[in-house]
Amino acid sequence: MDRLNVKEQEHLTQVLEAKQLKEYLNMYSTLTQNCFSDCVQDFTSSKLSNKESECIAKCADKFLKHSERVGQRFAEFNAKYMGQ
Amino acid sequence: MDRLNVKEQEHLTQVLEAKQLKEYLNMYSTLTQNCFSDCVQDFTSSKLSNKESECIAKCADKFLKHSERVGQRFAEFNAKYMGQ
Amino acid sequence: MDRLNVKEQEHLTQVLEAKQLKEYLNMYSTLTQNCFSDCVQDFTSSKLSNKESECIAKCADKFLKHSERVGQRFAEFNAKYMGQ
Amino acid sequence: MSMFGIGKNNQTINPQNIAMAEQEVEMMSDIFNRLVMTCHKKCISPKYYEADLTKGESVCIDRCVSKYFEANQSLSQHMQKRGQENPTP
Amino acid sequence: MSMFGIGKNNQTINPQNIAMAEQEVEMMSDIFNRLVMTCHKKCISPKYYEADLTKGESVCIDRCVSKYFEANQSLSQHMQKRGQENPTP
Amino acid sequence: MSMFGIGKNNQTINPQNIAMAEQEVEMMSDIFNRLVMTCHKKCISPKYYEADLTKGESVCIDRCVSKYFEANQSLSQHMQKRGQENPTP
Repeated sequence: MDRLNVKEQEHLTQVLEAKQLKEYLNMYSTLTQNCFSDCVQDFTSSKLSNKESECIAKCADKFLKHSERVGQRFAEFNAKYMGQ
Repeated sequence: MDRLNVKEQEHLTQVLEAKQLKEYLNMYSTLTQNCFSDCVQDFTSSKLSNKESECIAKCADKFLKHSERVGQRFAEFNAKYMGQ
Repeated sequence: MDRLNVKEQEHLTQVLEAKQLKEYLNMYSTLTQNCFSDCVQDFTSSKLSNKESECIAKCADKFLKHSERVGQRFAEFNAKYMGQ
Repeated sequence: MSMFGIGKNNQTINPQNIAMAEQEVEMMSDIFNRLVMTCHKKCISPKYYEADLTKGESVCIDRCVSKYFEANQSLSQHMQKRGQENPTP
Repeated sequence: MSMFGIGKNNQTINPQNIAMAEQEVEMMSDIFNRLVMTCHKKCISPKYYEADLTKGESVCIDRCVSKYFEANQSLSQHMQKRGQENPTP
Repeated sequence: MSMFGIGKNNQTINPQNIAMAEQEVEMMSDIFNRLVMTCHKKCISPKYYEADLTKGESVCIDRCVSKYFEANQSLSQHMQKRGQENPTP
């Protein structure tokens, strides 16, 4: 990406910002789907129980922390393997 | 989407029609893959048995009815949550 | 696709070449993810064991051979069903 | 900008408006597809004895969609709160 | 339209033709990818004792693809019939 | 090409450069998403007793990412060797 000129980098930045929003929305959808699947097993009611709500909130927090930690390691390994 | 002018709405309609076709094709592919996975376990023959064919047809019908029902509820809840 | 004129076919060829690269990269990512998931169960070390490495290599080879064989049959059946 | 341009101006296509509207649709259809798959796994038995939804399956679908919306809503609030506490750099 | 334009005209790119051809390719490659994943799950044991396909796996793949095409074909007819009985609004 | 054009020329957008950079980003984000899902399945217990990562989960994540990179690296070499032995037609 170093091969790009200033104009190209500006354009790319715009493209990447749109992509980042898309990635965020996708991550949010994945998180909702996975936490719902893991936490909600009972369909005798149409409201979430307290236990289910708590589980979903913890699941989401954990997912985000997991994702951040993977991101940190990813960046480190990427730097290391690029440098080879 | 109310913020769009007439020209923009026309253009969007075209875009959405293309998207709708794509969604239909995707739904059809998903349905085929899922019903095949659920209904076909035996590979001693290269032709579907009657039982497998029936299972696939019922699975597809049920999937479509499921999808329609989810769609109805989705529209209702969407209207409700938007109005909040 | 026979309905396309020469210019359109040239343009399509370019589009398809880009798509082919994307498909290859996607296949490679899927293969890595699946073979890792099937072969690596132990996280007491941060290095792959010999057994894990071998499993991954065999898994990848098998996946590619599987994919080639499916491709051959796919082409045959496609020709057959198109001709109907 | 122009005396006569107001109406006309109103009729030009702003690509950003289209892109935003497209993204909205894209997101809705993504959520819908995930909802269909998730509630299918939760509610539909993979036996397929009949082509119609059973009474039990129908009720399960309604509740599944209801709970999914509630989960989505509460997660959306949860994430906003989280975003305010730890603003991303 | 023009006496000399016929050949030339034939050589301009109609974006809709390209889009349709692209969609055709897109669909084929989607079906192919699903076929690869589905038959892999059905036929390939996740033990990976050897890099080659076993005889049993090879036969299973052939039959799996054959049955998948048959399922696809019959579902396509089934959906068309359904579509004619209940035309979408 | 032009005496004064060098700097300017350097400032036009070459769509191919953008497309290549986009593809690079696309690929990285695809790998990252797969890594997140794969290591989540390997390391995070679906019980969710607490919102924080446990010590065991954190260590597992680090090792999972490390092994995934190693697998990716070795497969990339493996595929290149394979590609040289059986050049695609």
